[in-house]
Amino acid sequence: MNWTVNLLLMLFLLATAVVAITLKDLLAAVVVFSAYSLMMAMLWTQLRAPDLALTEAAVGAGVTTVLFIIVVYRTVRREDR
Amino acid sequence: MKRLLVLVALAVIGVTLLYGIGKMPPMDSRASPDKTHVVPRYLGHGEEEAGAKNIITGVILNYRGYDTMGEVSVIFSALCAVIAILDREKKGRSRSGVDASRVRTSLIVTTVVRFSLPVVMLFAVYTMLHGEPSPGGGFQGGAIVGASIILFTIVFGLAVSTKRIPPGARVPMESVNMLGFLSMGFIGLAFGVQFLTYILPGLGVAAAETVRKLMLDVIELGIGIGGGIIFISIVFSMIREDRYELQQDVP
Amino acid sequence: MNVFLLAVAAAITVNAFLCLYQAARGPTIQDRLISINIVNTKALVILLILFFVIGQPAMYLDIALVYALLNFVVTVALSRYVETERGARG
Amino acid sequence: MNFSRMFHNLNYVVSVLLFLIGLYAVTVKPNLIKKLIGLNIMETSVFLFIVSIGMVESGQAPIVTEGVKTSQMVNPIPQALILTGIVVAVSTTAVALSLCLRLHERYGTLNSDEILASITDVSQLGRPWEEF
Amino acid sequence: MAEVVRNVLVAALCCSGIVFFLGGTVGLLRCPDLYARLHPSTKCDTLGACSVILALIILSGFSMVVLKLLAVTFFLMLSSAVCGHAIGRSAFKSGVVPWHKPGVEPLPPMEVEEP
Amino acid sequence: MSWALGVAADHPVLLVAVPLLFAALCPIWAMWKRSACFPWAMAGMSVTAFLAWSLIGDVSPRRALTYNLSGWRPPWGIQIRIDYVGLLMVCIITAVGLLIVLYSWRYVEHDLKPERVPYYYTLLLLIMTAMIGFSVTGDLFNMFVMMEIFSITSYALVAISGMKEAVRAAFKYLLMGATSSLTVLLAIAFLYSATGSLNMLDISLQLKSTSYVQVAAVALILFVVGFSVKAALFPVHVWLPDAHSIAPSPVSALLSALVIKMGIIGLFRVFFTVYGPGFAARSGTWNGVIDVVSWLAVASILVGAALAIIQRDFKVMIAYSSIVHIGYILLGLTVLSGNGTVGGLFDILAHAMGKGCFFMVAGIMIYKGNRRQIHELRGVGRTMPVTAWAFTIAALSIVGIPPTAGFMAKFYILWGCIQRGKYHFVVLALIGSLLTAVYCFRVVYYMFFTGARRPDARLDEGPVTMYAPAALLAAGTVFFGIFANLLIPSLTAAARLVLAR
Repeated sequence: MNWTVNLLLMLFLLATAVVAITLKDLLAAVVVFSAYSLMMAMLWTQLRAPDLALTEAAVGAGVTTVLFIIVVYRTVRREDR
Repeated sequence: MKRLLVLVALAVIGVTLLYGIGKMPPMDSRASPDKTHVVPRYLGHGEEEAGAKNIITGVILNYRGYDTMGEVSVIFSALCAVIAILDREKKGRSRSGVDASRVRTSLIVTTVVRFSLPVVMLFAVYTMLHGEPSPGGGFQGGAIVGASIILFTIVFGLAVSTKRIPPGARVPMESVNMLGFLSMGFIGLAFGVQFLTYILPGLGVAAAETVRKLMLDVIELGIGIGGGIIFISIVFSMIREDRYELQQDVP
Repeated sequence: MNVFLLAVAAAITVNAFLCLYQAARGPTIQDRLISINIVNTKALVILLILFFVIGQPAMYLDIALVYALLNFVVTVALSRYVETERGARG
Repeated sequence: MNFSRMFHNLNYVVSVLLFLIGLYAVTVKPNLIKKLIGLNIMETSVFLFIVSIGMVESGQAPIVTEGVKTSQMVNPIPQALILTGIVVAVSTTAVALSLCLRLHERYGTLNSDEILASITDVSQLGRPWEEF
Repeated sequence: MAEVVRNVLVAALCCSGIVFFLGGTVGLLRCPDLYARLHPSTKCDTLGACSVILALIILSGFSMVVLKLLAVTFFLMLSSAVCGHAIGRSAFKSGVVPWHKPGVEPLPPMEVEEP
Repeated sequence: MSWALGVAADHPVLLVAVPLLFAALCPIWAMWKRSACFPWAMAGMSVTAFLAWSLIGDVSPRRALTYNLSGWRPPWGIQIRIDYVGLLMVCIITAVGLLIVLYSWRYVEHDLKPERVPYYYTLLLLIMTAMIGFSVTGDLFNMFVMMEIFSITSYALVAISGMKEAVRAAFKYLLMGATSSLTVLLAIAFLYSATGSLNMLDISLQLKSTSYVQVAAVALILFVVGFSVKAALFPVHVWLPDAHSIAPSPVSALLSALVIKMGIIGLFRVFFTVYGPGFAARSGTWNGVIDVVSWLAVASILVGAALAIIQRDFKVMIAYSSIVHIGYILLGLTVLSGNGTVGGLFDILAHAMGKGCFFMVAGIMIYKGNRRQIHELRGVGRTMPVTAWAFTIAALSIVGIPPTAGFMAKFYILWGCIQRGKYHFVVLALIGSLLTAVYCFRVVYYMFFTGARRPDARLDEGPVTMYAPAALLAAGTVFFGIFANLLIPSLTAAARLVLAR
């Protein structure tokens, strides 16, 4: 049963990655990327790495995404510009 | 054309990697080389040798402490790089683009942030100092501190934040993580043992244990405070827009 | 019980897929933000379930606490940015 | 490379796929922010790969508690390495993003094709800091 | 006996949680515009999460774990409400026009006083 | 005095800890007085150089200095291991680094925003720390960490002037550098799963008996790809001309003389310390990879030289010349003959001095009158004799004319090729040398044999802190050319040991 959840999480991870790099709106891409980060933290839990999950939650949700948002806000929002 | 070329290259890389993982030991096996060569000692004796119930903390701070010193140097060099590229903000005078907006922050959001900030800080300190028996540790706590201060800055504006945490106070704190490691290392050298050794000779067994706990706590706090302040500084120098954009963009 | 909990987690994950579809589709940035917010909440619940399946939930629960605390940093930051004049222009 | 073996090593396969997705974004997407998202995806894929190496069947986290035998624990070394790796990834991202801000300030765009199209003759450059 | 009651309770709460989640998702997919989508996102989702967490509390018995779970629930509810408010407000400020049924007179635009 | 020498031999970790301490304190020091940063950095580099050079007597080709961090023996902890090659690298890094810090002083005052000067010196100290740590470590993952430090700092140093081209070059460098770092990390992961260890010597021991040879082979390929980008080998060299030509000149000197050598040292460690020729008996990949790398090295010699000839910009030309020399060094290391290895290692030294001198001269030309084009150097031989002569001597070394270190290096490399019967490499390398002579002596021709009608009186010699380091490096090439026997016997012994593993 565990591998089913694992498989679903993996598929979700791949889906978020693909969505994040295909969206044209950069802010939306960054938001989806934060969801990718959260999924990654879940996989760390599945792999019995609580320290990494904590780090990924704090860094991925707190710091990296905000840095991306700041930069996108200060520069351009559409991908083609 | 370029896309086709890239796809071919990706296919080659993918096939190489898949070949490699096909030949690797199966994922969950207990007999693969990485679980039989070095690790049994870490798992079996890590608690008394490294002084931490959380073996990962033991590996990070004790067995591979030198790597962690490199890690804090990486984040310090990232700070230096960002400041060398973007320059530091001015105390109380720098504004972010959001501050200059006519739309003010919602009262509900400011109230919630103001009341939850102390809770988050408390939790961050708990995480920093609780890395020994449970998951957590300096860097994680630092990241939480950084994230909460970033939230505060976005909600209340850069001018308020830089008044509360001025650059002059942050500069010495940014090096705290490296200085913590180096000072603990030099203490070891002064006692005649090797760099980053935490069991000092010449003390009794109980005293040595206490000293080791103290030294590990100092390092954890150093990593946490330094890391948090470094994140804050990076965000501050990225968020400020007082050079050119304010004049031309925001009405 | 573990199998049942895992089945619950799987069901929630399938739900999360639909939310991701909405995030990919949603016309405005706020739509996507709502969807990702729902995904985050679901992720938190799945995480809690996984802790109980693995055992030792007391040890892992700090992670969920961090999630719950930092969940809204991104949302607040982004909605704050989008509501200003420059952000609204797109 | 038979199929059942690959299915058993699901994490490895997924991390290779993620690596390729990230590399595709880094090489093909013209937008610099997209490139950086791709770089981050690559980084996390490598981290996933390394931590998966240390997994054991029905393992427990490597934290000494009552009721957990050390023989059940997963390998702590990859996790310790990846903690360093995550810090490195954040640092690289921060530096890259600050470079993006500068690039946008100088070129007015974040599209790498347009940036490449606007190369000026290197010899015409003066002392740049005087313009502030 | 107590064991059976507990298991049934847990199962029932989990199932209701899934139902709420499903309702939220369907609402998210079917609602016509952003302001309507805020309803399922904030309410159904929080309710679903709370039921599952309640199931976990019953499952774990009473210990330190319950305290942390309650803290998680508290912050979840708080952040859900605040996020819903922030998103709706940002949409309104950035000029997203509420949806109206074709042929029905839309509400007139209103000016909101800044607090 | 003897006490200090003893400390360095007992605790080689001070080589890393001391510059790191100076780097950590540098911004705090700058809060007090911004101009105090230069003496601070100078002091840090001097102490480090002193510690490094005091080790010269303690290390011989047969005896490496080891130090267990935190007191754990190798498979469990990290070990610092200073072998002969590592010591050579550390001595080069500290010597050239000291001169570069000295050179930076006036250049940075002139060319950089004053607020950034403290962080410039901090980054300089950090990059020195990381390079020293990279050269002496015995642990693969520690190597990766150190590599990340010097990569991140070099991205920032390239972009520090804030010019638009500089930022663009830095971003390109960052994308390629970060991708290559990830490749190296992936390779470490593969190798870890095959052997279960991170210590290099332990890995090489495990590889003799491992049953996962193919995994190790894939790891080898990934290592080579990753480190080639850092070393700017031919198909992945595209970041180098941009980054090296647009960076501030002391930074260009640093990057060209030292940082790209780190890629070479990485390849050297992987080829010879981790895998070793013994691995060839277990898998054909080792020989295949070595062959491919030597062909790529020859390709970079020819491509780099051809591209250098057609450049009009002085610094871009020098940057392409770096690619040529990376080719020579890697050709020497991959012909698998004792003399070739000696030549390759010796060329690291010769190229560090020669190319450092080149970029310093280019910096002086930019400092005095902002001359970047080659044809603008007319008559420099008369107005700036020391600078021009330093350039000329360094050019002799880069081309490989007898009384210089570059000649000895190329001689040994070609001798190695002949010993292994690879005459086609000899011919191609000589063609490369010829092309090198063309582009180097074109500059010398402009400097000495064409004169401006009216020499500009303002354009005299630069400050002494700028031309003295350049002249010292040029003198160094002659010194090591004449007294090559100071190094050659030890290098031969080291090469023999390396190839016998």
